[in-house]
Amino acid sequence: MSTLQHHNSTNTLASFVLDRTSVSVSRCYQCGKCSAGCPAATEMDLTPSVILRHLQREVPASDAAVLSSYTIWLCLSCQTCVARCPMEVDLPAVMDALRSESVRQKKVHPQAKDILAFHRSFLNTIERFGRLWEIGLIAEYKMRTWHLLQDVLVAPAMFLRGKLALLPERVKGRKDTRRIFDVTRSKEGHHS
Amino acid sequence: MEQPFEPKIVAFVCNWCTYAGADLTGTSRIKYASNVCIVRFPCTGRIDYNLILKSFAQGADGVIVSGCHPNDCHYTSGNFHARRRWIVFRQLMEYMGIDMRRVKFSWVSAAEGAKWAQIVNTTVAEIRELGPFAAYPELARKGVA
Amino acid sequence: MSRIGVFICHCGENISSTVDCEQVSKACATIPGVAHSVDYKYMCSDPGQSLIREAIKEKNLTGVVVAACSPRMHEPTFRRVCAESGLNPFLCEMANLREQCSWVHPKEARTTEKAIDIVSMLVEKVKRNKPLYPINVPVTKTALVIGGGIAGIQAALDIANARQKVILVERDPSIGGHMSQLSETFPTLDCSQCILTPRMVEAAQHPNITLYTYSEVESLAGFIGNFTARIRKKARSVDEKLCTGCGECATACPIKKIPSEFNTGLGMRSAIYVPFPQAVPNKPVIDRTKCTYFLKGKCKFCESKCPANAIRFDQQDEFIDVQVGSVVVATGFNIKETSFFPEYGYGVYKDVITGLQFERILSASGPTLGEVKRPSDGTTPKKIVFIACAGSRDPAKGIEYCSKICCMYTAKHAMLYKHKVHDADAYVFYMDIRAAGKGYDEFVRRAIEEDHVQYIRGRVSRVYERNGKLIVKGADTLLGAQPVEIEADMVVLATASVANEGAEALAQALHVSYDGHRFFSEAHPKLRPVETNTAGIFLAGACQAPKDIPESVGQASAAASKVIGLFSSDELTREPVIAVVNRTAPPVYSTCVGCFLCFTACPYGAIGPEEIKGRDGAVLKTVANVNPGLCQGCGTCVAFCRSRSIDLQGFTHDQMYAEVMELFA
Amino acid sequence: MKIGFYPGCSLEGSSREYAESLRAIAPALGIELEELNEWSCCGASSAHALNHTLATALPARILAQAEHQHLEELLVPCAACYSRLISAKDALAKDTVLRKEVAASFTLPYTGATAVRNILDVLTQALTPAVTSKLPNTFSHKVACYYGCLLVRPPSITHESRYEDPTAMDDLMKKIGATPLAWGMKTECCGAALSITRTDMVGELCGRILEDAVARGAEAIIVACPMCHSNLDMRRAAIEEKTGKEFSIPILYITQAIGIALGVDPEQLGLQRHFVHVAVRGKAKG
Repeated sequence: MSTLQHHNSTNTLASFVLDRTSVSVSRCYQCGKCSAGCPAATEMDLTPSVILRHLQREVPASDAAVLSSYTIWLCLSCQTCVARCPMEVDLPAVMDALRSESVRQKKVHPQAKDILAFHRSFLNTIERFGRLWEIGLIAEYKMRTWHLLQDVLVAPAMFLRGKLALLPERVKGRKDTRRIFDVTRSKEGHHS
Repeated sequence: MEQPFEPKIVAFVCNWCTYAGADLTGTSRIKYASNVCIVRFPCTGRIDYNLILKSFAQGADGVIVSGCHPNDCHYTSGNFHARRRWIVFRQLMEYMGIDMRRVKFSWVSAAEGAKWAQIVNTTVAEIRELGPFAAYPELARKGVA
Repeated sequence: MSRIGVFICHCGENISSTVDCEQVSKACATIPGVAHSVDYKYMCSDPGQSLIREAIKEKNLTGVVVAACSPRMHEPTFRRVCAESGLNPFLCEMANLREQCSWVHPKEARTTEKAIDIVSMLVEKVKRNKPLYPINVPVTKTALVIGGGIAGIQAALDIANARQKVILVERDPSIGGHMSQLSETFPTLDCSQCILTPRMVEAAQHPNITLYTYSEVESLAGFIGNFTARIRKKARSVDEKLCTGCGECATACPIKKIPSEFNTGLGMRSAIYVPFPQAVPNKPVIDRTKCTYFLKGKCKFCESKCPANAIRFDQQDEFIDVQVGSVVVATGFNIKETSFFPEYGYGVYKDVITGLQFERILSASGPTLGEVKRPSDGTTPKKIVFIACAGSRDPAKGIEYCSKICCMYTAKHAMLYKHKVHDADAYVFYMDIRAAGKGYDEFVRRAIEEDHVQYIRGRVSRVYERNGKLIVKGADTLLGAQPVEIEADMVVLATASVANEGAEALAQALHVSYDGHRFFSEAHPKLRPVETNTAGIFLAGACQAPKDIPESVGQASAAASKVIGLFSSDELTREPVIAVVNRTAPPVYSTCVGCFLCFTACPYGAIGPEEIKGRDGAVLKTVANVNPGLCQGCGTCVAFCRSRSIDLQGFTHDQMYAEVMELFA
Repeated sequence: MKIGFYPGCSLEGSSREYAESLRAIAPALGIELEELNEWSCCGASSAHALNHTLATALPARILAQAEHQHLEELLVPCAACYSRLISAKDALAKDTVLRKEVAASFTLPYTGATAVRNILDVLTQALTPAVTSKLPNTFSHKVACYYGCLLVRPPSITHESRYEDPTAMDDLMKKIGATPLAWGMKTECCGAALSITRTDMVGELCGRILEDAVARGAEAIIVACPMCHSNLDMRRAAIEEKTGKEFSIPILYITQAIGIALGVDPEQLGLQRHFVHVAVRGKAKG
C-alpha cells in the first residue's frame, strides 16, 4: 500500500499535460464512459479513465505508471471518448502529449517498441521523400522490428493490383517538408 | 519604481438583481479587483445619469451601471426605461468628452455571481489601459459639475 | 449637527481575516459628524445588539451605520435594534463589508481602504436620512396557488384548513401532476395514487378552495397583500356543470390514436378525453388540435352521444381577474427529452425508455396494467439495464447539476421489476449513489442485498441494437474501468429533471427571479428557502429545484405557513420607500410643473394628477401625486422628473449624491 | 464547380482506386479538380502521435500551398488527411504561439483562408436532381454506410451534429437508388492506426463491423476513407482468424458506387484492384 505524498504540483505529469494540451485532468470525475466506449480498452494495461486517475494523483509512482503504460500507444485517436465525455476532457490530445513525453523519458513500454518503430519509419520516409512511400515504409519498419514475414501475403497481392509503387515519388515540396522536420524536431523533437 | 495606476470606479446597481448577484460572488468566495465600490439603488430605473457625470467630475476613472436582464426587472420595466434614457444620455456624455469605454452598462442577475466578478475585472483592466480620467477639471470649467 | 454611530462587525473572522476592522473604526471616528465608532466580534449577537442600543442612548445618536454583512441579510435586525432604542429605524444603514469586500478581496491594505470607503459613503448617506414611518395596507385574505401537483395541493389544503380562501390553478385538465403518474413511491413502496387521489378529491371539494383546471395565470399585478391575477380558463368545449363524467363521449370519439400525455406516449387517448380514470375533476376536454370537428368542421359524434348535452363546441377561453393577497408558485418540473442523447438511442429503439415511462409501465393503471412488457413487442423483458445520470451531471450536454431523485427511483425501478419478474436480471449503471434521506440508503441496500440488483459503477458509453437485443456498452470503474457489455431486452434512462416549460415566461409575469436553468430562485439559499425576492410570493416543490415527494410536501407546508402568517393580520406594514412629490409654500405650492412625464414612467400607474385648490375652490395648480398604496419604490419617476420635484424616500437625490461624492472626496 | 484537390499519399498508392474513381466521376458531376502542386504528406497518425508541432506544421504547409495556388476550397477525400487538416486549422486558429512556431517552419505564408471540405459534403452538393434524374443505372443494392471515426469526430472540430448517427452517405446512396440499412457500426473504429503493428486488433474490430453489416443483409459496405477500406478489404485473413468466419461482402468507395450508377466502366473505377471481388453492379434504368 503506497502512501500518498502530494508534492508540489508544478512538476507533475498532470501539469505537463495542462501546459501541452490545456486539458485539466481534475475535470475528470471517473465515470468511465471513455473506457466503456474505447475500441482498444480490452487490449490496454490501464484503461483510459485509469490513466486519468493516475494523473490526478500527482505522485511520481503514478506518473511513471502512465508513461510506461502500453495504453498510450494503443490509443487509436478515434475520438470516441472525447465525443462522449460528459466533462469534455480531450483524452486523445492527452495521449499524444503522453507519448512524446514517454519517448523523451525513455519509458516506452516494451510491447510498444514496434508501434514506435512504425511511427518513426513512417516519419522518416516522409521526411526523406516528402510523401509516404509504402514499400519504403514497410522495408524500414521490418528493419527496425525484424518482423520479416509480416504481410508477405498481402504485399505481393497489393503489388499485383497496382497498389504498391516500387519507386518513391520525389516531390518538389520535399525540401519544405525536411525543413519542417528540422525546425519542429528542435522544438519537441525525439521522433526519430 | 512607481505604483501601477489603480483606477477608482463606482458601480450603480439595482437592489434585486446585480446587488444580489454581487452578494452571491461573495458567498461563492470568487475573488475580484477591489477598485470598484457599489452604490445600491432600488432599480436601474432610479439612476439619474447626472450622477455619472458628477462622478467623473469628482474624479471617477470609470462607472459601471448594472441591473436586471431584460424582462427580469423586479419592477416590470425599470430597466427598460434606464436603457432608453441611456441611449439619449450617452451622446451628452460623449459631448462632455467622456470616453464611452469608461462607462459599462451590463445585466447581472441574482444568479450570476461569477459574471459580476468577470465584469468588474474586465472593466478594471480596460480602464487601467485607458489610464486616469484627466478631463474632469475641464468638465468642471464647462460648468457641468 | 448629526451624531452618527458607526459599528464595525468582525463577523467572527469572516470580515476581520482580510479587513483590519480596528483601523476601519479608527478611521471612521475621524469623519466629521461621527460621534461614536467601535468594532466588535459579532454585531448581530445579543451583546453586539445591546452595544448599539446603549450607544444610541448614551451618545444620543441621530443615525447609525452598521458595517457588517449584506443588508439583504441583517438590515431588518439592526433597524429593529434602533427602533427598540427609540431611533427611527430608517436612520440606520448597513455597509456591506462581507459579501462585497472581505470575501472577495485578499488580506491587504487596499482591502481595508475599500472598507473605509464603503463605510464613509454610508455615513454620508445616513447623515441625510429622514425618519420614515411604515405604511399600512389592507391584506386580501385569499391565496393564489399556481400548479396542482402534490406541492400545490398540499399548500392549498394547508391554507384552506387554516380557514383562508385559496384559488388553485392547474394548467392541465386534471390536478395531480407527476405524482399521479408514479407507480409506487420510495422508500416505503406505497402506491402513489392511493395516497394522492384522496388529497386530490379533498382539494376539489374543500369549501375554501376554488379550483380552476385547464387554466393558466396570464399576469400578476400589484404587490404583497394586494395582487390582481388574471387567469385564462381555456375552453374545455364541455359544460362542466352539466357533464356527469360518464365517458360516453370518449367512447364515441372516432379519433383514438393520440399518444396519451399521461401515459407518456405508451398509451393512446381520444380527441375528447379525461387524462386518467381518477382525474379530478372527472370532466373531459376536447383537444382542438386533434378533434375532427375543429379540423374539418364535421363529426360531432361526442355531442350526439352525450346524455347530458354538455358538449360546447363554441365555448371560448374565459378571463377571470381575481384579487389575492399572496401567491404560492408550485409549477413543478419536467423531464429532459433524451433525444439529445444519441449514443443511447432514445427515439431510435422503442425499448429504450425514460424513467417516467417505466413508472407508467409499472403502474397498475398504466398501459400494461402494471405488467412489465416491452413497448416494441409486448414481451416480458428478462434483462433490463437502468442508466443513472442520463443527462444529469453532464456539462457537455448542458446540465451540470444532480437531479437528486434518480438514484432513489432507479433503485425502486430495479426493485419493483425484480418483484414483478422473478427470474429477471436488473443492472444499474451509476456514478455515485445519492441516497441521503430517512430510510433511503437502507432502501438502496435492500435493492442490492435482498433483491440482488447488480450495481455497476460506471457510465454507459453507447446503446445499440444487435439481432433483437440492446447492446449496452459500459465499464466497471471498480475493476479498473474494464469494459462491460450487456445484452439487454430493455434500457431505462434516469433522465434529468429540468424546469417546466413556460417557467421563464411565468417568472417574468410574476417578477420573481430564476436561475440559469430556469428554476425559480429562493430569497436566501439557507434562511429563506420558500420566499422569493418578491414579497408575498412563495415557492413550493420542484419549480425551485429537483425534489422528491417528501421534500416538495415539506416545502409546500412551509410556503402555506408563510401565507397563513401573512393573513394573520388584517393590515400589513410596508416599507415607506416610496416616491413623493414635494410641497412648497404658496404661491409655488410644488416645484412640479405638471409635465406628468412621471405618469408614463411609473410601471404601477401609481402617479396621478392632483389639483391644488384655493379657498374659493378654484384650481390654482395641477401637480403630480403618488398613491402610497400602489407605489413600489422603484424610483423610475425620480430619474424622469425634469424639475426634481419627485423624490424617493430612503434613496433621495440628496442621499445618493452625498454617498457617491464621498467615494471621490 | 472548380475545386482544389489534395489526394494524399494513400490515394497515390494502396488506395489509388479511390482517386481513380473520383477522377472518373468528376466530369459527370460537374466537378473540376485542380490538384495541389508539390503537395506533401499530412503526417497522418504518426506525426501527431509523437510531435504536436510537426503534426500541425505538415498540414499547415499544405494549406499554405493551397492559398499560394489561390484555391478557395480544398477537397480532401481521405478522411484521415481531412481530419489532420481541419485539426491543424483549428489548432492554429486557437493557439497563437503554435502559429508562430509553425510559421517559422516553412516559407509560404499561412492565413487559414482555404476552406477544407470532405468528400461527402462535396458529393452532396454535386449530386443535384439534375444529375440524379439522368443516371443511366440504379445502384439497387442493400448497403451499409460506414463512416468510421474521422469524418464525424470530434464534433467540436468536424461540426457534425449527428456524430453518433450520421446520414450524409445514406442520403447519397438513396439518390443513386440504393437502400441504406440501419446498423450499429456506422461510426465504430476499424483500428486504422494499428493496421500494421497490431493487425490482430484490426481483425477484431473489422470483424465486428463486417458481422453486423452481413447480419443485417448488406450486399456491400460503402466507405469514404482509404484506411477503412484497406482494413476492411485487405485484412480479411486477420478478420477471419479472429471471427472464424468467411466474409465475401465487398467494400466500395462511395465514389465507385456513384460511378457504377453513372455507368462508368468498372476498370476506370478500379474495382479490379480490390482484394474482395466486387460482384455488385448497377441495373440499367427503364
